[in-house]
Amino acid sequence: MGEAALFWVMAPVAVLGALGLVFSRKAVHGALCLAVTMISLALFYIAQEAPFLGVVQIVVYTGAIMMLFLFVIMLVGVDSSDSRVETIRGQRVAATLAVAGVVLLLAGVTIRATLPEEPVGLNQATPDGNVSAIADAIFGTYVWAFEIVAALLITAAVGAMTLTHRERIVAKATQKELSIKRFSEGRPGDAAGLPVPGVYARHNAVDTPALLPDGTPSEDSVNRVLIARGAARSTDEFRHHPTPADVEAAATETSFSVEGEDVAAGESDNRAGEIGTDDDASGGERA
Amino acid sequence: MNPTNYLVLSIILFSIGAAGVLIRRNALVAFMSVELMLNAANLAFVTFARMHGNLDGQIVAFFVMVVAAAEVVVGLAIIVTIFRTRRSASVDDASLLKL
Amino acid sequence: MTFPWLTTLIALPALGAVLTALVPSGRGTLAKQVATGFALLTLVVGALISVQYLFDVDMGVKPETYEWIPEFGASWALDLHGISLALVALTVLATPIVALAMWHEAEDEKRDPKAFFALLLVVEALTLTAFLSQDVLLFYVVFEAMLIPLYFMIGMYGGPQRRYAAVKFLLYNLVGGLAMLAAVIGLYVESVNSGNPSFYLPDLIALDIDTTTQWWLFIGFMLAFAIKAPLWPFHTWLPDAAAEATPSNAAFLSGVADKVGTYGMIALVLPLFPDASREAAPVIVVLAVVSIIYGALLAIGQTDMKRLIGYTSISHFGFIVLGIFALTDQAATGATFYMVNHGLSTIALFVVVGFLISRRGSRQVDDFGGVQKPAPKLAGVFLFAGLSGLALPPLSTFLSEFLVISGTFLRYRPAAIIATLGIVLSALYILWLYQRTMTGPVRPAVEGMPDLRTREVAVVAPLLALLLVVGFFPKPLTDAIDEAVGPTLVEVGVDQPEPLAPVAEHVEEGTGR
Amino acid sequence: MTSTLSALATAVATEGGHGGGQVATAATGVFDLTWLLIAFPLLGAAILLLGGRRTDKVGHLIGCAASIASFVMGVVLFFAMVGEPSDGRAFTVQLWEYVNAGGYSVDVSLLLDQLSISFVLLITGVGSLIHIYSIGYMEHDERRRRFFGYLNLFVAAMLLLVLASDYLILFIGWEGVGLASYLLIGFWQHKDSASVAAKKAFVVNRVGDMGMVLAMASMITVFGSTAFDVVFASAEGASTGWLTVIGLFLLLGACGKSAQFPLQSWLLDAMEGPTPVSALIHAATMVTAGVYLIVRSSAIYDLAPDARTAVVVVGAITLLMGAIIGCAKDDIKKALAGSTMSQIGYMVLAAGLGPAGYAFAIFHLLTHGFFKANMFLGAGSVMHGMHDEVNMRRYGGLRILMPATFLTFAMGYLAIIGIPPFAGYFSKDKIIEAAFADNWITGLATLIGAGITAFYMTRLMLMTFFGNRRWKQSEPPHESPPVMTGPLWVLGALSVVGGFGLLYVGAGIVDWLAPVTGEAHHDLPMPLWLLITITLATVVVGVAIAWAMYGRRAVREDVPAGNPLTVAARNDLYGDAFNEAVFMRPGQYLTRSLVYFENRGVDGAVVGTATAVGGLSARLRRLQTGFVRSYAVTMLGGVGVVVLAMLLVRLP
Repeated sequence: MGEAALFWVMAPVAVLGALGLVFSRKAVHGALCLAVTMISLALFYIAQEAPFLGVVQIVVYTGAIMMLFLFVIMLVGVDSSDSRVETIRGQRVAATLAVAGVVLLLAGVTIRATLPEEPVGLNQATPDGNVSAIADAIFGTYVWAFEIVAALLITAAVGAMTLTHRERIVAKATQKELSIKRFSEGRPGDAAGLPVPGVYARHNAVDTPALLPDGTPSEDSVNRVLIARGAARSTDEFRHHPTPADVEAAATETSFSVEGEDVAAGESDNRAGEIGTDDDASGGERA
Repeated sequence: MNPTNYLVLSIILFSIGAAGVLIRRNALVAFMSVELMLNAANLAFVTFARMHGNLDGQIVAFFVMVVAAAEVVVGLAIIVTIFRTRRSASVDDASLLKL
Repeated sequence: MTFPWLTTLIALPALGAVLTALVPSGRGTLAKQVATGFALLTLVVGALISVQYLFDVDMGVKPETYEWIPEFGASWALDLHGISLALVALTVLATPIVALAMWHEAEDEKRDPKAFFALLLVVEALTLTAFLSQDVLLFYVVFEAMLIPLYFMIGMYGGPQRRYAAVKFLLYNLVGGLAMLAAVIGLYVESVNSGNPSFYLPDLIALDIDTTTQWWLFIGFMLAFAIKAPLWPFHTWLPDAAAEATPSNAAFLSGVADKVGTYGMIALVLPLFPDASREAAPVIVVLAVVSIIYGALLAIGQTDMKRLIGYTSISHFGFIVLGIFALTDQAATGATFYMVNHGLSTIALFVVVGFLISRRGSRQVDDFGGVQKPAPKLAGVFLFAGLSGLALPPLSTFLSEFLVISGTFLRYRPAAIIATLGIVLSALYILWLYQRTMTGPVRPAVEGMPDLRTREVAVVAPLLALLLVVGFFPKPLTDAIDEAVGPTLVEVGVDQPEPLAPVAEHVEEGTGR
Repeated sequence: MTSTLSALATAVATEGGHGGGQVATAATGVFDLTWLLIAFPLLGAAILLLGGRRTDKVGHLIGCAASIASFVMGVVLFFAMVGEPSDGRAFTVQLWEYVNAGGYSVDVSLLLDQLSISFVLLITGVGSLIHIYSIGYMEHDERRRRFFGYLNLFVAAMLLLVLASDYLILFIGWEGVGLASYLLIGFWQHKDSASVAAKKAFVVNRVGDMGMVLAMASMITVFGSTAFDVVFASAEGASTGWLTVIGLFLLLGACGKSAQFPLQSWLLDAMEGPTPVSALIHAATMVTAGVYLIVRSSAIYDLAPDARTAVVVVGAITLLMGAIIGCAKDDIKKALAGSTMSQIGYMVLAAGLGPAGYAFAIFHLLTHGFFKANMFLGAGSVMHGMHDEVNMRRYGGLRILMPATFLTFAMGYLAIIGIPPFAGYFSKDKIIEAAFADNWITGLATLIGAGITAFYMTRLMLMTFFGNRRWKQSEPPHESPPVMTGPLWVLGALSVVGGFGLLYVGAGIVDWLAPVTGEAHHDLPMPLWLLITITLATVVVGVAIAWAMYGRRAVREDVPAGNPLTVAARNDLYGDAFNEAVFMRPGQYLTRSLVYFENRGVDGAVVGTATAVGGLSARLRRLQTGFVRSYAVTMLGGVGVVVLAMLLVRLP
């Protein structure tokens, strides 16, 4: 009885996951939906007296292969715009037709197929547990297939390596050459490396730009990818915007001396405010 | 619980996977749809194993997984190389293989 | 072990071809000499062999059989009887003449002439095997193999559109070969069903195959042979090949190589499928008559000389096929004799036209005119060859044409009457060609045309002499052919029509035979 | 000499009734050398044609020598034959077996009997005279050696034709003669008109040969052989239907060779050849080959009455056509050619009358050989004198300047129109008598023919030798050298005595030929003397009309318009026009359309399939878009199909 309940709960989840994969705008979301479907399938395996497969499904399939997908999506999939407008003429129609045809066909087959009413169950076939039975099979009758598949995996790995490995065409640049290059090419300003992101009183994350001496945010200080993603934050929210009062107070304060003690505490407050701003500036200068 | 439900589910997942391959232009999504179709097939295998009381279904499912792993590795490598050279992961851009 | 005459006859040209190919590429003339030498050697061996058959002197020529593919029962079986003797003699004689005629033809080509001569010897070897083979599989293999060297000969050397002509020739004959392959396999299946699987011709002839299968196998074989010896609907490759190939190559193609088709008809199709041949004879006769008239009419309408002679060959092949399928003893002897004569006369015609073309540089009839004046000997030889073309009596072609017509008259009267129309049309196209090129006022372009050189005389003289001698003394050859044709027609099981008014008894003994 | 005459006389009484039954015995003694008759000219031709430049100077002498040697051999054989008893004069000379294919065997063997020896004498006799004549006529032609070579070739072929004992060997001579006439007509090949005329002659002869081939084929069908003895012996056994067919085919062959009605267009164009050629081939020998064929196959024609009536009809038509054409031609050679055509019409008509007419046909043939050759050579010497001018309207008054030619020509003229003492009277009268005995229409035709012949011959004589001088060239025409006038005198003498000589000297031609052709006495519808006077009257009337038109009034230089009949006659009674319209133009149209059909239809079909395959593959190519996803759709479709197939096949 529990199995039916499990089925009727998890089946829709699986289907939704599949639909999510197909119709999600961003590839990452699709990948996660697929993971959900896979996990629901794992549950079904376990429900169908195939615990080993269920575990393998979760550990290997979802765990490893889906993660591989996520990696590649990270590497590649991020900025690939994936508008869902159809470019090939008549592709949608043909696709629906083909899929509908196959579905009808398979459904026809399953309905007319003569399947035993009650599942025979595997306990008779797996006297001492599912895993050892599978082990006997794999290392018994199908040992050749197993060896070949092992070889397949190795070659696949080597294949992937050769495909993605790029032969170094030009000699590896030594430290000396790099430093010379840094000064002889590009903008002299960048020779010392790109400015670090801005450090503010209440925020020193990577996504906030530093300020140039004239107070404008510096483009180079934020990672290019973040800008592309629109994740870079503007500096206005961290700067002290002098109210009209402050402006007028600053105007009245006539003199100040550096060496004496007669610097008033009030004034120090103002100066701290200014220092704050100076910091910004100094930070900018230091960058 | 009547096992044909699992078969019907497997058919549905398979067809969704097929649709995904046909409709989505992003190589990765298409590739993941293929994985989905493989999983649907695995489900059917496991169901049959249970129905007929014969462990072979699971063995085949197992081998399917292994092969799927190998396939993913190579497939993604190809997608990465294509992306590296073409700066686009859209399936339709690589359309030079024709007469 | 008796001396394997027949195998040496085939081995000689093959060996010659290999040696010619091995000659270092710079030495063109040496290659030609080697090739012609071997061709002459084959001629000598061929002559020795035919002496046994023509004048019943025992030279020890025996049928030879060696194992080839035991599983199929296919063997390298060679034998010589009347029909193949005539054609072997023709091939063996024609090759040295053609080799001599094409001495300068491959000169201007960038390629080395030795390939041309080597290919010629290869074709000769294959044709000889075809005529001698007593094994259907061997015959088929050689029948197909012959196409390749011919394809190269047409394709590599020749006129501007030679590639088109070569491809067309190859494709046409390959289609035919395909049909024949199916038939050969069918035949083998029949022989398997009947007990001993073998390709040996006498065993296959002994089979009695039911009529419907006979019909299918008949169609398979006939399609291949009808394409090879161009019969009306399948003939369009010959004019192109004849026009584009070099004159001597075209001569060898239509003079000798195509005879394998007609030989196949009489030596293979008739004995192997007697009932089907009997029933299909009227259809083939109609096709033959059509190609006689069609070929002749088109020859009249041509402007290109070599293409014209190509069409005349189609008309002559029509006569040969008519003779074969009239199924009377006389017509069959006439047809086989016709094959030999047509070979000689076509080679003579092509070679002489080749001389004309090499002198004037153009194939169009209108570019000539009045050659009679600057080159009387050339004109005389051209007229003689032309007359052999239109079967003028003292020459041998007349007797064969007359035998075919009178033989056909015995059985198919309307066909014979229409075929006789052919002799008028042949007179028309030959003499009109002669008149347009040779007589009339001398064209300025033709003014300084040199007359026949010694090499050219050496090429043409034997042919014309042979046409005359065989014309006066055809008996030895026709007797040899008649002996072989008799049993073939008995095999077909058709009754020879008896004269309606038998010779009255009271003819006195005075008129000794 | 007298002993032979007496022998002849004794032989006269016996023979009668149906001929052809004569049996030839194997030749012994001198008769065994009959093949020399052919060998001499053949050898001569070979030497001259293959000899090349070296034999140029002496070429013509070799030619004449060969022809004369053959003539001497002929005379020897003639007298040897006369010595033989009259019923044993046929000899066969077996040379070698030609072919033996499937029951049909042919021997190269010669048959020497009365008929063939008379032809041999005519051919070699007149031939030799013409050889001598052409030494002079062709003097300044640089290809003279080749001319004599061709003449010898012709004589050899003609002798083979008349001496053959098998229709196939006869046919070899038949076509050999056709070839020689082609070469000789087209001798001056640089003239386009000559080569066209030569081709036309050969092709029209070839149409006739078609008839011969079919005749021989039917003989093989009916008798199983084409040898004379076999065919004539078993002729009774064959059905009249078949015999008529053979007769008609032979007639077609004869018409082709002797320029009779359906195939007569080539004779007038054949005048393009040098005059000795016209004299020898197109007057005396070749054109009579058809008559020889009919007379030789008398056994067949006697048993096929409708075939014989066809022969008579053809003879009559040609007779009238030739005469009418002869009247309108201004070219002297063409006029003579027209007269030849009508005279041969006479012979064919006589041959068609059956046993009664055969002997007279040959008799007229021999006399015609004499006077026609005489007149042609006369015309040749006139042309020789007038620098090859052929138009009679440029002649006039030549009798004073060329007396020898005039006198010999006059002998021939009197002979042809049938004035009593001359040869023509005896031979033509006999034919007219036989024609009247047969039926009224043929009789009347021959009578009218005789009248018209008188008219046009007189016209020719008047225009050429009498009347005002119309020639314009500078120096006057001179008489021909003796080498040319010599033969003229001999032929002139023959045309005078030939008639009487052949008919009455010894047993006479009729009895001489009786064993070969048989003999039948015919009863005349009217007394003989009345018929003779009527014929003479028509001849005189013809002469009078001609004299009235051309003798009294001056001959006009320009060509008068003339009534429709003369215009028609000028165009050979539209014979050529008819051939062109019915055969030539449709033939050319047919060949052009066939060439078009070949390139478009048959070839088109083949090339068409190739281009169709190319087109199909181009369309299929577009299915491959290159997009992975469309391939995926096809793959999915494929999966569906596989599943379906497995379902349907229901694998066990």
